[in-house]
Amino acid sequence: MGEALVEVRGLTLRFGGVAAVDGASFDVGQSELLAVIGPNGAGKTSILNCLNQVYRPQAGSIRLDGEELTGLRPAHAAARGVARTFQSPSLFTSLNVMDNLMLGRHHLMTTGFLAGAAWYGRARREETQHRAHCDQIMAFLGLHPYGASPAGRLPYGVQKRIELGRALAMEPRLLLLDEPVAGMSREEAEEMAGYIAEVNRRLGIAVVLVEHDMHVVMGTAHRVLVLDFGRVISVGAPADVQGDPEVVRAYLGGPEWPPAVGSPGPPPG
Amino acid sequence: MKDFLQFLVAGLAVGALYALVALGFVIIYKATGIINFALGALALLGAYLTYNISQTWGVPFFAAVVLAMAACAGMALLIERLILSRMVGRPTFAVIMITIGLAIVIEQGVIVIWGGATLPLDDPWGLRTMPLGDVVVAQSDLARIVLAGALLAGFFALFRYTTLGVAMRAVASDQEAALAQGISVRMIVGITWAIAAAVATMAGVMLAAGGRGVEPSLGVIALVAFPSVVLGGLDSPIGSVVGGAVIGIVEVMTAGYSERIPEFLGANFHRVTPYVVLVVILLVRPYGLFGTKAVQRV
Amino acid sequence: MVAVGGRRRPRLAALAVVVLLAAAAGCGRDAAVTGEDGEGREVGGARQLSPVPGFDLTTIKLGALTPLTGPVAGAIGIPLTEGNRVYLEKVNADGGIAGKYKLELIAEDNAYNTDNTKAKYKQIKDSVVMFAQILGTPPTSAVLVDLKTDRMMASPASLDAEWIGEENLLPVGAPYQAQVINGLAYALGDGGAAGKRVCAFAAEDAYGEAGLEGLQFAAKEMGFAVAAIARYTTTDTDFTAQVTQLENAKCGVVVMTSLPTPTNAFLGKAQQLGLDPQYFVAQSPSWLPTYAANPLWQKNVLYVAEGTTWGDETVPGMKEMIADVKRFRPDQKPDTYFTFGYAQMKAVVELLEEAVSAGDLSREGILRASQNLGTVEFGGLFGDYGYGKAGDRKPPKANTVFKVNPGVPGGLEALKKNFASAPAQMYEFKK
Amino acid sequence: MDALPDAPGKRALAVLAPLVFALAPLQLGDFPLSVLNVAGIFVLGTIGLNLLTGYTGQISLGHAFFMGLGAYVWAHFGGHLGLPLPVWLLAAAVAGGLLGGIISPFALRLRGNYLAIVSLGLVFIGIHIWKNFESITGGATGFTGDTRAASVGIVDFGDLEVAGRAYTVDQSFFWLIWAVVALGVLVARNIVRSRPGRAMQAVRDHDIAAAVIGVEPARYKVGAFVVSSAYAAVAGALYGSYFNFVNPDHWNLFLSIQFIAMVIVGGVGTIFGSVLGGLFVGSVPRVIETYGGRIPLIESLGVTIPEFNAILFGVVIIGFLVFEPDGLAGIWFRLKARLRSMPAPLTKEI
Repeated sequence: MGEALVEVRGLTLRFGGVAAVDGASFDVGQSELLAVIGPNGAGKTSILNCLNQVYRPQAGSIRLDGEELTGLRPAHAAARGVARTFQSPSLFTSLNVMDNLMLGRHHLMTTGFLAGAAWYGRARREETQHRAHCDQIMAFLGLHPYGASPAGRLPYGVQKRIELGRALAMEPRLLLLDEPVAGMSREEAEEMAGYIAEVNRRLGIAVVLVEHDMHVVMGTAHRVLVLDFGRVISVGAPADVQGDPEVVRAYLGGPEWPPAVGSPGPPPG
Repeated sequence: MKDFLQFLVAGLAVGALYALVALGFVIIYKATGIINFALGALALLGAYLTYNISQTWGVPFFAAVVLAMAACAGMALLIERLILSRMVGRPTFAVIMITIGLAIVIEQGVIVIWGGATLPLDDPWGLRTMPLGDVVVAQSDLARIVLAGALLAGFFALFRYTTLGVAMRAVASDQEAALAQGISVRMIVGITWAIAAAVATMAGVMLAAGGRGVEPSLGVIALVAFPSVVLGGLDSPIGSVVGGAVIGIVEVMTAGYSERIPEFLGANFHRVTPYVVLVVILLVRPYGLFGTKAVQRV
Repeated sequence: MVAVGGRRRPRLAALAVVVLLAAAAGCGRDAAVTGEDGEGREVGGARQLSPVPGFDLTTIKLGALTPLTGPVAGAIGIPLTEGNRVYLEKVNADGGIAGKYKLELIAEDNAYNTDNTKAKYKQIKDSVVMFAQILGTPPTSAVLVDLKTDRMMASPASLDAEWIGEENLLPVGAPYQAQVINGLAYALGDGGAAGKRVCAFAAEDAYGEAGLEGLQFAAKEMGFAVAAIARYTTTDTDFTAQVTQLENAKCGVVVMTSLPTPTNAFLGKAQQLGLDPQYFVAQSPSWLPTYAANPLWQKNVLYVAEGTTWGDETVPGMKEMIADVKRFRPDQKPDTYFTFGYAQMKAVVELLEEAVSAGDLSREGILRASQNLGTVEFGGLFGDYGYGKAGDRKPPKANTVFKVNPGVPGGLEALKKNFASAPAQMYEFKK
Repeated sequence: MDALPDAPGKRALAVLAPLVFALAPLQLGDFPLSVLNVAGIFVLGTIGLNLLTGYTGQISLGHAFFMGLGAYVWAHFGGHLGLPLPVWLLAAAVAGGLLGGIISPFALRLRGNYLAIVSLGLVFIGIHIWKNFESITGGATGFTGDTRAASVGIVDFGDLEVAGRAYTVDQSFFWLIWAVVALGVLVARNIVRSRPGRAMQAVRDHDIAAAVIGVEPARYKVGAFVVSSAYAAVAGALYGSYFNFVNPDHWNLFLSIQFIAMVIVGGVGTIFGSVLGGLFVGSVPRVIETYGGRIPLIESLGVTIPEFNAILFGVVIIGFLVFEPDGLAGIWFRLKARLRSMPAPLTKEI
């Protein structure tokens, strides 16, 4: 696996008395695509929320390229190169696609209130330059037709793509995706999976993918991590995990196991 | 010591008014998550209705108060149904501003109907007093404390022991879950407005009682009561009682011992003490003494 | 979408501005709205008037900025403006200014608000020769600078001492400071409260400050110490603290520089808690006619204002006013603010007579006339006012002390009329 | 977003606006000018509040406090010390921004409702300070200046004379106030279309998502508060100079509410809307007062014109929020879109 990009050790997050994440330890390799699966309430989203510090874990450490992330504010974690999408698209609904993408580049830009107020000169040059970059992302994700509309009024699938675009605009080292294909039609899901794989392969960005759609998981992930009640119960190649008896036991009674590759995923929830 | 007790009683009487208004804010906030800035205007309307029913129509005072509470509650219900219910899902900012717009319309309407002059309320207490040890207690102050206490106790009983109360608590804790339980959230929200208006009417009447009379500036009581709400916690009915009492006492004490207040704080420092308390409490406990800290889920 | 280019527009716009400003410089409005040609011309030995804004050779128009709606309107604005009108109608019935120029009053609602006063002032200033009434201290302050710029004359309906030194203002009556001094002089003199401890209850505004100034002066001149001063603010709902403070100070005389609703509530709380001085001394703005029936006010309140009991024919000014009320407003209820407005218009009319006889109704002409006006006598409705150059004016220092008596018209019975106490005469109003 | 006057309408505006700006004072009387001057001051304040409330989603009822602060900055530096216009105008902006920056961390701990209440407290505390800090504010009586101190070099807006022609205060202040408004509009537009403005809107739309992509919400809430307060203070300073009188009770809650009304009526989150909102709330009551006597409806309702105005104010707030949440700007844009969608040969919209 080589040198790991992310090292998570003994991560624990509690809400009241309930442990959402319970001593989880795992690595994410450079340019690796790691899928996180598990039954509902297993703590998948909580792990993502810890990775970019939206939640403050009570114990454990998260290192990105050897630097500790815990204790940082989310905005600072973002500046270190952690990007993130949400289960239900969390766009800036009244802004258009370009502005949403440009916000992804916020930490790469420097214009403050005074320079912005003056506009002519540095602020304008910076603006033009970063817009060009976002333009490329829009082209890559096929977002140009939606240019002027407020993002909140666009179809669900498009919003998901914009959110991915916004994360890419951040030029991240680690991309956290929370159910990127949930609620999509089969074709949309395939398309999105294609984008994810391409981002991972071509740009070399490490991806942590939380997803219920086993088709996507098994088709794109290098490794799969299985969570149950906040604990890591299995990590390994997709095929190995599928046969792990621990995993089978965890999913017992659940409709989605064994996850037959090619079957549509469960509805989002 | 005599002064202290005198101020204590006066502070409690002022605090009782604050508590009533604060409760009005809290119940609406719990059910809907907004602050109803029209509450002061409803208190004003309630006081004028009481005047009208008792003085113009000759209904006995207490019956008039009850009728006015009912009428004002009905009015609030109507406003909620006709206007506020259209605002579901809109930003808090917009809803708060609607209530401010309502306050303006109601206040001006009252002035158009009854004029701007002070009207006598002829309440049963007037300026009568009774001795209580060393202290002279205005009967109207006593009535404020007792009636506010009774109304608050009534509310807590309703909130805790009746089906309606259970439904209200359900709506307050989780609207979606309440809906799933078959509770009509729409109806409950309307009822909270009605209850708040009735409570505010009582506050308005009690403010006008004791010789002040009914006049257009009665509604200010709502603005002055805000610090009590924050001190107690925006979502805590118990907090509104404690907050009201504390702020009332602090305010009257500051005024009463104004000679001992450093001069650089200015004359009439008691006007801003409630807000100073408010700033301090927000620094120490942003969600008030009894309020619950909002947890934001992602 | 991308912001590039766009150089053209700013340049175009800038060009337009430059061209237009150049054009504008050539066609600025004449500063002569003050009407330099309002100056009278000698025609066959007699001065003849020229038309000026607000005067078309037949009618002289006057402005009033006063609350006609809201709480202050019913209590003060409307009766006061009615007083203005009745005196004006009397003058018109007698032929008008100089026997031939009719008067017309344009009253605009200022809602007792500075923004509105400013706007209304601008709205009517070019259609009136002067303002016969601007009600309230803040509204007057708000337009004072415009009065100066426009060289406009106005008569304020507030008893602020600040007005005495303003050449654009034609104040009437003894200022609030004099009211307090005279009230105390009466209470501690004829009133028999000599040696009693003196305290104050004061609003936190310009009026309250003026009252306290009078109090401090009276204390120095009459040799007493102020035992306690209790302040209040508009949002106060309970006066226990203030009453207790004064009670602990064992006050025998309490001067109240306060507004009606708080004064009434304060008196109520005083009764409840047993604060029972020999006198409460109230000032003219504390009063509402409805209080006449209130036992709290009947008991031990001295009310300091101007004039005399409504209908008191021994005072010539009152006799004249009652005759005019019967003639023009038989339904007018007794009201001290009506009296104020009536007397105020008398001062304005005297000023206009002076200006007309000098042959100049322009703004400058009226300002000049005010300096030559001399003393205006109010027949006992106000103390006589010695006008003149702003620095040399001699404001009246006389007041009337009333007690509340529901048996007399208006509920105010004059105890001592139009007197200027010795300490009041000593008082120098500073600008 | 674009700076290019692409549409004929915009090009017309670019020529028309300076034309109106230059010529209006020469054509209008002092009364309409005074209404427009106060409306212009309102517009400046509204832009400030819109940056905070409309663009950043923070409700503040404390705007009147900062406007009062600016007025007293004028009172001290202009009216009292007689320093020239650029000095006190800049001082007002700095004082407003600075105090906004000091206060905002308190406000930041709070969301929505709480901020509204605390900022309301600011207004009350403010009035207390204005009344008691007498050496600068003139206490309860207020401050009246000996001079408007509105001079820039040899140009004195308080007593303007160009090439032998004298102009009234209302004429010269129209130029002064609306020039500052133009600058204020430009600065606000530049802010909202560049990085900080986008960040403010991100915080408003979804503050957690904003934090996650690297926008520090606290930073932009503070920034918006600072800029907003600076605008209010500049508006207040102009108000002080124009009225030459500053009265503590003027900076009350109702003024704050008026500003919120202007934001709502004009359009939440648009600079253009702030201009419309300020003009509307600043001038419509005066128009009704002047011509209301000719509307038979008002009298048949049995209310006086000022009463009608006051009720209308409340009704307008409610009406816009319920039926037209995008305000006058929303109506304007819709109208424009409708005009464009009509079969015209030259439309390039998608």
